[in-house]
Amino acid sequence: WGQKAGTVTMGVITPTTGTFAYAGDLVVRGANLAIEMHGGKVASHEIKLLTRDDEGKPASGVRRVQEAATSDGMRYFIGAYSSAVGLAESEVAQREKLLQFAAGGSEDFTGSRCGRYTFQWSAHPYTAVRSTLEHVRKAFPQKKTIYTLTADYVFGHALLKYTKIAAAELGFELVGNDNHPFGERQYTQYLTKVVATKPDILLLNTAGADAVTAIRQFASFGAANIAVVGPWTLEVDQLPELAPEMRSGMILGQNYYPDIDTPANKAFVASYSKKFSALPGYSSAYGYDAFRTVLMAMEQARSVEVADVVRTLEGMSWDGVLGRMSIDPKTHQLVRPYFVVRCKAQAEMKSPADFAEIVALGDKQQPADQNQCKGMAEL
Amino acid sequence: MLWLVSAQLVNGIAIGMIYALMAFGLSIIKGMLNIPNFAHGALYALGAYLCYSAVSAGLPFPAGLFVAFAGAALAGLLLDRLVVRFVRAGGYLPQLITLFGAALVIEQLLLIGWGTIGLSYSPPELLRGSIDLGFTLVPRYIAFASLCSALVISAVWLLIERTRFGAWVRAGIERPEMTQSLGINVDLLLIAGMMLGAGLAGLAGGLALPLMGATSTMGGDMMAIAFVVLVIGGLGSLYGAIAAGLMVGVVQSLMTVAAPAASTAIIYLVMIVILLVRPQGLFGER
Amino acid sequence: MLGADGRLLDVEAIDAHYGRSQALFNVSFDVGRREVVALLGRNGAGKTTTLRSIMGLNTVSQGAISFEGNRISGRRPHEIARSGISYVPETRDPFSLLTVEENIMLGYRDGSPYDLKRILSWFPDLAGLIQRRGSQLSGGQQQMMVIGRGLAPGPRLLLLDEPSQGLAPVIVKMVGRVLAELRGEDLSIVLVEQNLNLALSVADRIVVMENGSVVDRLSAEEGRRHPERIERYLTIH
Amino acid sequence: MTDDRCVMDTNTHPGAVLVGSADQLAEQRPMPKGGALAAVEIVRVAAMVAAVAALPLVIPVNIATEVLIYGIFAMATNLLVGTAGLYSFGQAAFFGAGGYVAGYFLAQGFVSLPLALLLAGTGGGTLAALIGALSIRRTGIYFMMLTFAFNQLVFYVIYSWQSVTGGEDGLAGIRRGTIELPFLGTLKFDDNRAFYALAAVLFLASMAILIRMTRSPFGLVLAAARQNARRTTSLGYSVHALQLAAFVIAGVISGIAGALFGMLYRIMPIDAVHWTGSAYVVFMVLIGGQRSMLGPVLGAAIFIWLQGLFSLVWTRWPLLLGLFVIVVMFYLPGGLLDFFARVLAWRSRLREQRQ
Amino acid sequence: MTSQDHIVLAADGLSKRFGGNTVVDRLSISFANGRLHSILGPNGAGKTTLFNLLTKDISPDGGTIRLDGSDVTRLSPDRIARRGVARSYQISSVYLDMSVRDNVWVSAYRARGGNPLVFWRKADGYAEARALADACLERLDLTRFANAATKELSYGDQRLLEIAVTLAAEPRIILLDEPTAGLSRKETERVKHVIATLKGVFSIIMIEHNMSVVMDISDKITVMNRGIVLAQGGPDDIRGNKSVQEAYFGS
Ligand SMILES: Nc1ncnc2c1ncn2[C@@H]1O[C@H](COP(=O)(O)OP(=O)(O)OP(=O)(O)O)[C@@H](O)[C@H]1O
Ligand SMILES: Nc1ncnc2c1ncn2[C@@H]1O[C@H](COP(=O)(O)OP(=O)(O)OP(=O)(O)O)[C@@H](O)[C@H]1O
Ligand SMILES: [Mg+2]
Ligand SMILES: [Mg+2]
Repeated sequence: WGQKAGTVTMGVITPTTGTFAYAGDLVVRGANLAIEMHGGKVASHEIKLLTRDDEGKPASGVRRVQEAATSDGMRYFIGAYSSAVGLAESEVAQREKLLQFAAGGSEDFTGSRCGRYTFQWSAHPYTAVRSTLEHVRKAFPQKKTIYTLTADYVFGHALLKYTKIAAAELGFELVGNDNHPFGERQYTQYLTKVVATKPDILLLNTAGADAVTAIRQFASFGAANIAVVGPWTLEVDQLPELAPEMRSGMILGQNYYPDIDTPANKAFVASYSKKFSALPGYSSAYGYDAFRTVLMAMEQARSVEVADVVRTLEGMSWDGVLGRMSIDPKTHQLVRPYFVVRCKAQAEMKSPADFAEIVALGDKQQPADQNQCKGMAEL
Repeated sequence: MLWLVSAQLVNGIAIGMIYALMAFGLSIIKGMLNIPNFAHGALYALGAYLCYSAVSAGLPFPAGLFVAFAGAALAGLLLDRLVVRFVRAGGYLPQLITLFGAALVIEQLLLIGWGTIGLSYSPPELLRGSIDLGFTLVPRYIAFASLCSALVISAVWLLIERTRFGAWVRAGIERPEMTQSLGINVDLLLIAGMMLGAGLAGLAGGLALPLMGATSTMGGDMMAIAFVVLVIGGLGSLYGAIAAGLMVGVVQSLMTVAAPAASTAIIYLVMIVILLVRPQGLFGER
Repeated sequence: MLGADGRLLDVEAIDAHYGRSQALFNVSFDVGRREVVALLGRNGAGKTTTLRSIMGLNTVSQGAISFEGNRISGRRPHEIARSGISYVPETRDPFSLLTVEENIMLGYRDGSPYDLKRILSWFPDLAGLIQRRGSQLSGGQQQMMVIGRGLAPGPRLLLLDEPSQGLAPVIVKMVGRVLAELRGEDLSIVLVEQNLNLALSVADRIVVMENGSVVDRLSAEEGRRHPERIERYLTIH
Repeated sequence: MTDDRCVMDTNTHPGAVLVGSADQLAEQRPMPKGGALAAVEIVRVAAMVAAVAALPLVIPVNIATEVLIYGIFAMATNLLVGTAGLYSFGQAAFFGAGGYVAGYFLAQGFVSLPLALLLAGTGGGTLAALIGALSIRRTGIYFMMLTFAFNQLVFYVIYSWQSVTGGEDGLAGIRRGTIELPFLGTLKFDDNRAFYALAAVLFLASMAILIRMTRSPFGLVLAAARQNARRTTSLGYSVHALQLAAFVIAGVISGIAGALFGMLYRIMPIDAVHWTGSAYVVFMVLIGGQRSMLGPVLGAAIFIWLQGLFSLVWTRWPLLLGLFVIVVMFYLPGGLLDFFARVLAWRSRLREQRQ
Repeated sequence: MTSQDHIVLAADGLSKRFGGNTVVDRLSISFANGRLHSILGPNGAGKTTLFNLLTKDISPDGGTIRLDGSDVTRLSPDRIARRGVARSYQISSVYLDMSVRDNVWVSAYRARGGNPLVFWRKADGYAEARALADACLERLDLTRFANAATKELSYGDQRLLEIAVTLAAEPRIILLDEPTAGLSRKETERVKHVIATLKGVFSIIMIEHNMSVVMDISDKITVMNRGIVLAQGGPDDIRGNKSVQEAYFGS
């Protein structure tokens, strides 16, 4: 019940208020564009798009997903920005058989809380750390010691775990670590320790607003000889939050960067800038590519039934926006390249949005023995 | 280890001074108007945005700070006329909830006015880099900000303690009718108190801009701390706000040496313990 | 500066309400310069309401009040206070967080003949308590303090609501002496008082109220000669 | 002992005394007596049951369920805020405690729903007893801040105790549990409407208990202590013990509401324990009106409904919500219920005048 | 039955300091069963503080309090109240947001042994408490206000209600702090009459500045000054006492 014959209802449940207020609208833009560029119809069904605010809170997220599924017949959704929200929604997705294309830093989507109806768009934290450090090793062979600042919750701990693995693989020395609580606004006490330890690299295993604040405050110390590296720290969308002199020289890992050199991305960037007179960022790319992929799968399956689409996705591999892409049927992780960028100084920037240049690509997958997904349920 | 502790001590004192400034404004509004100003955090955020706009328009940083103060004071005036005035007699809970509503409105207005992306500003050249104390580094800007806080707090303190202003406002809050019957225009006084408190919040926001940037949600975190500081210090005590601000700064800072994960939770624990032992806070009167 | 016929205060046919119930009905009386008018009546007669109406703390729905020839009804309490009227409430309403000194001097205006020293000379008991908080006084001490607080602004009209309440006889006598002393200065008083002896000893004129209306007016001389005429209203009848 | 206390007068004129006291104690307006009274009550109960039954026909069933759950939570909070004058700002801790305790139990594979609810109530109540015992002697802002701080501590404990609670990502995998009935078999609640029925039964039961409570001696004495604790003590009541009892009762009921919430979406999200949850429930109470138990329920319904509505209208919807709250607090200090009552009174007065 | 000379309440060496001031100074005093014992003294003598100590509203710094011979110095105020001690306050402390009748009911319910934890029965179902409450209102001529909101009473009527609430507690020992302050002649006479009829049944301790009340109905008078007993005796002894004349009457 709910799904009208001839229509398929897809939802973007995304934060437009709260900490991630900036992201919501951008995801919606991308998703809309994907539908528009697909012609508004898929497998001879009209596409109906609905958008809801999850406020960046799990409780609101599940409320909206459940409501949209039962009263509006929504069968596909994307949009959670915080992993906690996405994971909570995944519970509803499995129960109500809704296809969720999630994003976010938690490895649990494809690990301990993997589910048949949930796919993960973002790269795995291991891929992120490994790609970023690989580049650092190559570009700055003399830098050896790393001090890590880690967010004290699941995401940060996962990054730290993989930092240890990757550092061992690549021959870095970890000389110190501090955990900071989520939502910390005061980093000088940690940074005082960092500066005193004099490492070559400050590696930020933290993200979002926390990372922005930490970098701002690190800048006030003026410790120029410590390189700041963020494997999964700031997406393009957040770079304008830092003044150019605060970010210049930073090495950052990115799920998406508008300069990516693929035909699909060129087309996306062109339509996007035409429509919104701005470059797309991580959020828009997620909205766009996740929906684009689902629509592709529907066409391929010639069906808008969730079960068919899930099965199709599990075997798909294609040339997409990010490059060569496929889906790991065992974990539902999107196998895709990850991008390493170096932030430009003000003088190098050709336009205010010219934050950085892509300096490396990586796609090394999480070692299989680290994965905790206990297998997928029957459809 | 010892250097680490002393380094954190210095850091804690510097940060504590900024906390104290926030709590001081809160304390003025609480002590004088007897209102728990739940919109204090939003005013702080407003101060940061205003300061940002001022310096982006080419004004020097100190002028930006003044704009933050004046703008927030003006917002305090509006807040009083449009909101607080109606709930003055209502008791804490309606006041709290109404101001919570006002904070929501202000935060959304900030998003509408300045967009959803957070903003950053680097302090003037003079204030960048660190001062080397031998055993630790203190960023110049943090030293400057805490010094500024200390100066402002002292000036306002003198204003309140050395004039009849303070007594009038306290009287006006407890018994508005009686105070008016003595020829004092209570409404005007309360507006002044509200503007002063709000202005201090804005100033704190301006001072925080280079460290915290300007984001619509920055107020929430700071306000929780400011309330804790206020209560630890003792309601209505100006000393208390300062002492407790320093104390919270230092405790938080030292905690990062021992158990960083608990450094946020610890201040609540400290507050609970203090209130259980001294129900009126450190310097509060029963 | 005075109104017609040299009257300082003119209460002309006022009505007052609390919500929908009426508390004053057509109350009229006047107070001359340097005159003490005693307002007597049983509990609930409307005495306090009358004083509050003069002070602007209750709105007057009918009639008018003028002070020194200017209409004051409808104006705000602090404006009325600044025009030269002061009020000592029966509930005392001390400022509990302020010190005794701050309490007394809160409304003090330069040029007032009643400074701290003079007030303390009347109530020497307060002198030792000057740094105490208002809430730390005994009931009678609070009463002395708020009488002082009412005088400090230097009013030309003082509204006194049951000033002898809770005072020891020795202090009641003192209050009587103070009131007598004040009569010699440029001060008029509206006195609400249950202590008939005190009222009769200081008043020039007496206004008796019952159920929100004025039911009798007499001179103090008549009152002293025929106290039963007043007591009729105050006791059972 | 025979003596001449007040009551001795009643022996001489017993009739006069009894006539004077048949009026409702809690309300000023005289109530209809005897049969009429019972009829009014029956009509009220029937109206309430009908309203609860009709709710899921008007709004999506999961939202309707949430309205009832938050209705329970808000009523419990109102026992503290409205009746006892205990301005707690930490009720989310008890809601959360109930949700996590029951959720953990159900996620571990146990299925007994009554046992889960019992655990939730015990969890919420025990935590409330602990926190209450430490806070209840403080008043005003200090009490508010203490409950707030305990709320934050509970939040951090749940947040950090990841192995049990799921930390930031919430406690997942909660099942709805079943009720074993002798002869009737097993009641299951996987269907959302069945679950709504369960919530409705618990809601009506809590409402009946809480309304009864506010009109009981317990409620009246709590109200007395709210207005003047010292006087109430001097009449022989141990005020703190009574307030603590109210605090624990509210904790138990909030815990049960939390358990229902966990089962509704099969996950206990961490933000349900956040202090903003405490603020929102107080919102609900004040919006609806503290003077009766219907008020908070109305507040919960309107709050949840408005949030959904506003968020569809405008991305900057919290602004509308904030304005709404401010307007309600200005113009309706007694809450929406008070507003309706005033409108009714005004209409009947108009009718009177016309006649 | 206890004899008239039985001591129901006694303080021995009772002291209270506020900051540096000793407000009640090693005071010893005892109250006999069924008597009306008045306490006089200049303002600030420590009378109200003595009451506060006897009912444990505040804790003494030294000394003991005995109720019917047993030591109650460490008891909480509600326990003392349940042992049959009730008081009125100098500054009215009635429940302004309740009806006048409910004010008295709260007191009467406890007096009739009602359990405050009862939450399943309606409060108006307790006929005994109701009857007691209404009788107390009648006594103080407040019946016409029974259903009114307390905050709408004039101050004098609130003072009467204060006494009604105290009486409804059905105590054996009753402490009245300036019961007639703020009352008009008629009400003062009424209260005086009520107190006079109650004595002999209750033990009454009364603080009062109104001499016509004190001298007419007291059995015994204690005059306090600066926290100590200045004089003690019957009305006539006190009237004639020189130091009392000086400190209290001022003549
Ligand atoms: N909380 C307090 N802190 C300090 N001093 C106090 C406090 N309460 C009372 N006092 C002082 O204790 C003394 C005795 O006060 P108390 O109220 O017992 O007097 P009283 O005999 O009842 O006087 P009155 O007849 O005026 O009511 C007074 O001098 C008063 O100032
Ligand atoms: N806040 C109020 N709300 C409603 N009615 C009130 C209010 N205050 C006073 N009244 C009513 O107004 C009438 C007059 O009260 P008022 O206080 O003026 O009397 P009073 O003469 O001063 O008495 P008292 O000697 O007891 O102080 C009384 O009947 C009283 O019930
Ligand atoms: Mg009066
Ligand atoms: Mg006294």
